[in-house]
Amino acid sequence: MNTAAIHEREDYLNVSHGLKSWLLTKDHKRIGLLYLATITLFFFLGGLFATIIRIELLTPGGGLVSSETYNKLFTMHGVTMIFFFLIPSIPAVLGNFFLPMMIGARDLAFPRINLLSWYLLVIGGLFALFAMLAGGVDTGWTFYTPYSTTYSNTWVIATALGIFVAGFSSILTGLNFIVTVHRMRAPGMTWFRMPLFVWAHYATALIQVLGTPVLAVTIVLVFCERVFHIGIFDPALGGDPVLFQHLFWFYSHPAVYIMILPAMGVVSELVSTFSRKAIFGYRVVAFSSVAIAVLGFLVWGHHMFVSGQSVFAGMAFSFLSYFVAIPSAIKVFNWTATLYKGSISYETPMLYAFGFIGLFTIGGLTGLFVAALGIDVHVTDTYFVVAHFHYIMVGGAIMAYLGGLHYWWPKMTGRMYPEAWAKLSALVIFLGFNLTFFPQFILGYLGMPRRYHTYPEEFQVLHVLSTAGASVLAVGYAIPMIYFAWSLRHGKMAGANPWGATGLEWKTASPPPLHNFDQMPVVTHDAYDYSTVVGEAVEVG
Amino acid sequence: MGSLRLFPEQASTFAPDVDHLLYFLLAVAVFFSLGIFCSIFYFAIRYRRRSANELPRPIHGGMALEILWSVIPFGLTMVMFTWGASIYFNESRPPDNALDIYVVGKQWMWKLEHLGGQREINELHIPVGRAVRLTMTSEDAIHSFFVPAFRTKQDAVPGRYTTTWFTPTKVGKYHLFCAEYCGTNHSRMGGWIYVMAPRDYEAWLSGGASGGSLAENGQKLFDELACGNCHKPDGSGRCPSLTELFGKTVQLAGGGTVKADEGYIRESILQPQAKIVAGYGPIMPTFQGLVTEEGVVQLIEYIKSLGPPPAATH
Amino acid sequence: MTEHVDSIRTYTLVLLALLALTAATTLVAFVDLGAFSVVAALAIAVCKMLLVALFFMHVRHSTKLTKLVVLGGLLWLVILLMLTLSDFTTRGWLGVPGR
Amino acid sequence: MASAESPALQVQFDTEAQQKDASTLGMWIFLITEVMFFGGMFTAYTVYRRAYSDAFAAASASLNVTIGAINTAVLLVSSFTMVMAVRAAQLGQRRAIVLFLVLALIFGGIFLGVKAYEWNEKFEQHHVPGPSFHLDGVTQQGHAQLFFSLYFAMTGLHAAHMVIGVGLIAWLIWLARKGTFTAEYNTPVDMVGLYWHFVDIIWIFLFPLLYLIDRHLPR
Repeated sequence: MNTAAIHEREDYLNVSHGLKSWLLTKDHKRIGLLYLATITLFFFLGGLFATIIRIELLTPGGGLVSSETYNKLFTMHGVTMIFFFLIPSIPAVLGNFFLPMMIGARDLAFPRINLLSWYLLVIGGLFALFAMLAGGVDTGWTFYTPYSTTYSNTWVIATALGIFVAGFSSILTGLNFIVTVHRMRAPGMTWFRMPLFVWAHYATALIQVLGTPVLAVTIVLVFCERVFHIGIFDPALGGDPVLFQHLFWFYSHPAVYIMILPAMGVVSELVSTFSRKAIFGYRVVAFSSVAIAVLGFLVWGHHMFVSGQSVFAGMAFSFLSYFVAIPSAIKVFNWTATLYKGSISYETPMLYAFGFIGLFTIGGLTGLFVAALGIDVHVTDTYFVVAHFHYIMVGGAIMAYLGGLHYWWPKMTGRMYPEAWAKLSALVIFLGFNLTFFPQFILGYLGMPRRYHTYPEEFQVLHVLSTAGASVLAVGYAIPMIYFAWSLRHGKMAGANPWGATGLEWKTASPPPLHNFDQMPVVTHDAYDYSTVVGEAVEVG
Repeated sequence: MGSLRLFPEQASTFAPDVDHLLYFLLAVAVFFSLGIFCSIFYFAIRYRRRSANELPRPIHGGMALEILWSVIPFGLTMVMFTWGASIYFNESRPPDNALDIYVVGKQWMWKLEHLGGQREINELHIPVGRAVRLTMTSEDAIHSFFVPAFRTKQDAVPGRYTTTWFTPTKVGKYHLFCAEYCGTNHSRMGGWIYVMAPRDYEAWLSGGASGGSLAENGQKLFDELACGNCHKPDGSGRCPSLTELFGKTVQLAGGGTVKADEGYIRESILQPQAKIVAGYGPIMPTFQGLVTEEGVVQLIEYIKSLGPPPAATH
Repeated sequence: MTEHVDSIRTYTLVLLALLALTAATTLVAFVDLGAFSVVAALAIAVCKMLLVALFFMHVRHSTKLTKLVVLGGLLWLVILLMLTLSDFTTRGWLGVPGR
Repeated sequence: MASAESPALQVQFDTEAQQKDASTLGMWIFLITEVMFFGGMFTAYTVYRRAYSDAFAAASASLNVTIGAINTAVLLVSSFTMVMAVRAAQLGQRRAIVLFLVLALIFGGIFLGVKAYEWNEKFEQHHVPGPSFHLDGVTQQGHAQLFFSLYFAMTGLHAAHMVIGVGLIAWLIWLARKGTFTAEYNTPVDMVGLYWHFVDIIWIFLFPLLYLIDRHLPR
């Protein structure tokens, strides 16, 4: 990343050089880039697993890999994508980089802890990688007991340890964000002047801090059970395997919101910037993020409707699950309403935002299906659920992550990416995604169980369609990698505010100086006040 | 490759119920997604940026609208909840006259036992039009008994019983899957449900009979384990009499009561101290490791046979 | 935040109260209060927690935000416990094994 | 505003008050994560105590309540000396800081020592979950074993936190002897104090849950 030769101005990239200046950096922006590099590696690793899975599923008989290998592949796909890509993705890369800038701070409250978080992710990742190279793990990312504690002969402990360590990375990031939002806001940056991206990250941080420790202790118990046979989840001693599911989903359901809330924050920024309008119902959207974070903790039992959980608990959890639907729906309605009488331009980030809204809508609405008890009994543990959560996590979180990456790329690197290629790849990803995952809804309702290495022949047509879509999707994900790398040297130089956006991050140079602002900002306007940005404005609407 | 279907076959009384709820949800989903997609398309074209400097008038929101689009979806979701929950509640309560089948899942097969002692592996023969109740457990990891054509699924959890039931409505051959990931050959842990006309079923039953009914085998086991030394039928033993026990409500030593169902009897054999009958001491040793899951099932059926049969099982 | 320095006397009294409560809870445990045994033990523990938190951890003089954080944390613990127990306590209500 | 002569003020903060506020808030949030961490074990405990109350009562009664109560008192005293150290730091009394920290360290050490003695006793009595586990007077050995699994998991996790705390206090003593802490700058003492009291609170709940409940039952 040799940009020093081109512009002499000192920025966070050229202020110091050498590997050490990166590995020991306390600058939240550099740490954000470290995360970017790390999770990109994990994304392609997880993608590789997915590719093999999809090729394997072309034929019903399971000829490509053995069932042991297949089980390891989907487990490692899940573990990699969830714990080492999606959970850190938007918060640790974009949040790290932009949350302090958006509230006008020089850095996060605890820069050293921030660096420690990255190291923890790397160490956790190394444990997981070690487990994968040593022979893999085959429990599914859910680690259900007693299979994971008693019957699996694979590298459960190394993987679980990796997740445990990475969990602390997530906890510390959340802690840092909460304290930063409370204590580091610039003068005039009141709570209701904060960009919705910051609200979303604040809500996410609450989940990280309140939920992740329970996952950690669950892993400790699984560890003790597997090594010392303490019996907590072992029916032979009176332990209850379903207790594991409660503890696991207490974290892992809210973890879905760790992935999607930041994505919603990104989309709020994109929709506002590219329609040049304040988000319709700003406060409602802000509060809905917090509402999702809180309500998200009350619904975990909807993963367990057929698990042997009591009927009454099942009903309570189904009932509560519908409460989360409302704030999510409100957000979609408000984004749509924001477009009304806006000034809409179709730059790449906005295409991703459109893609997000569409796919998240489908993902969210199918969430209503799986929350309905009668239907969930039929579709749980089938491809219907697989399709549903990929619409949320891939169609939602990854679309928003890519949208955000394009949106802030000029700020992070000082360079523009090639617009035409970017639009093409956004389109390819959108089409490939739908072709991959829409058939899986049908497959699931037909009764195709998930985590199946072989399957009855009547499901083959839909599986072939899905695999065809996956290959399109793979191409779509490869293109941005190439042009982003290309743009580092050859991209057009970006100005401080290429999109005419309002956030404080656009009020400083691209790339920003070491401590973000040459002059510490004082905030006098609400978020998304475009009258301050558009010179010689032509009023419309 | 077979023809492409969009909906699975309906072969139980639950299937149409579940599908109707699905149609309702589909209608709601299509309505909202079309509404949102069309609005986005329309706004995106109608309000596209025409000059670089245009500045739309800010609209900060409208509380009436926010309330409207919170309350209407909420009302719809409550319909979904109630509807879904009522189906679930039905699926949870087998009728008393249901045909009893015992299911034991193990890596990687389903073992099924009929009351008459007929055993099957990965196949289940049942009559059409009659409610069937499955009492399930697992010998190792968690498994899940899934019949898409019936729209039913229930996990088989080690260490306890779970229950599901259905009434098949159509003669035919339907997939049985294991839906809870259980290890290497998870995807091969399945087979077929054969729904037969009553006469064919009777023929099958008589053809498949093997050494004695469950209750008969249970009696043999009961004698082998010398349970009768303490559990004397007239109640004079050191342990409570088992005659006419099944289905009754039992007074427990620590206060409280429990219904003597399959789960309770299973627990009392394997973990006898968990619930002690009032007036008796905690003297029974555990039979964990001595009696297999199949043995427990036989004992349960024997104990059932000692009392008034739970409404027309025979 | 202005620093508030409590007197040694206050701290000593709190310590004595804590020790007294420890003795009390230990003695009460041998008295048969039926179901209230658990209640008594937990009530005393909560009192001790409050003493430690309010005095030793200075929550008494803390900002509203700190108090909110403490209450929020406890509330989440209650959520974890209550919703998990909502399953375990209602098992068997229907009289169908496993439902 | 920012005082240029203060070496402890980090670049991202404007004032020392802001810095201290941030640390305090951060510490409290960390303690909340700890509450949830222990919360998972408390949940497991509650579920099984409810299910197997008889076996749990018998197993609980086998613990030595006198030692448990004395150890509770030791930990409370240690908390008291800790808060005295914090007070000394607030007042800038260097020698008193060191004195009280050393006392806190000693009482913490005693607690751990007693705990180690108790654990050792369990090994000798075969009360450690595993193939050789046996608890007299209980037929449902598995359930009693579950109690001891939870006992070891919970007290073990608590002791691990104590060990970390002891390390932190030792570090504070080293800093205090160097004269790092003044009436103006004493954040580390304050933070470690919060942590130490938190560990104390965990024990305040572990003691009745593990040693006391259902002790009145006849056996």
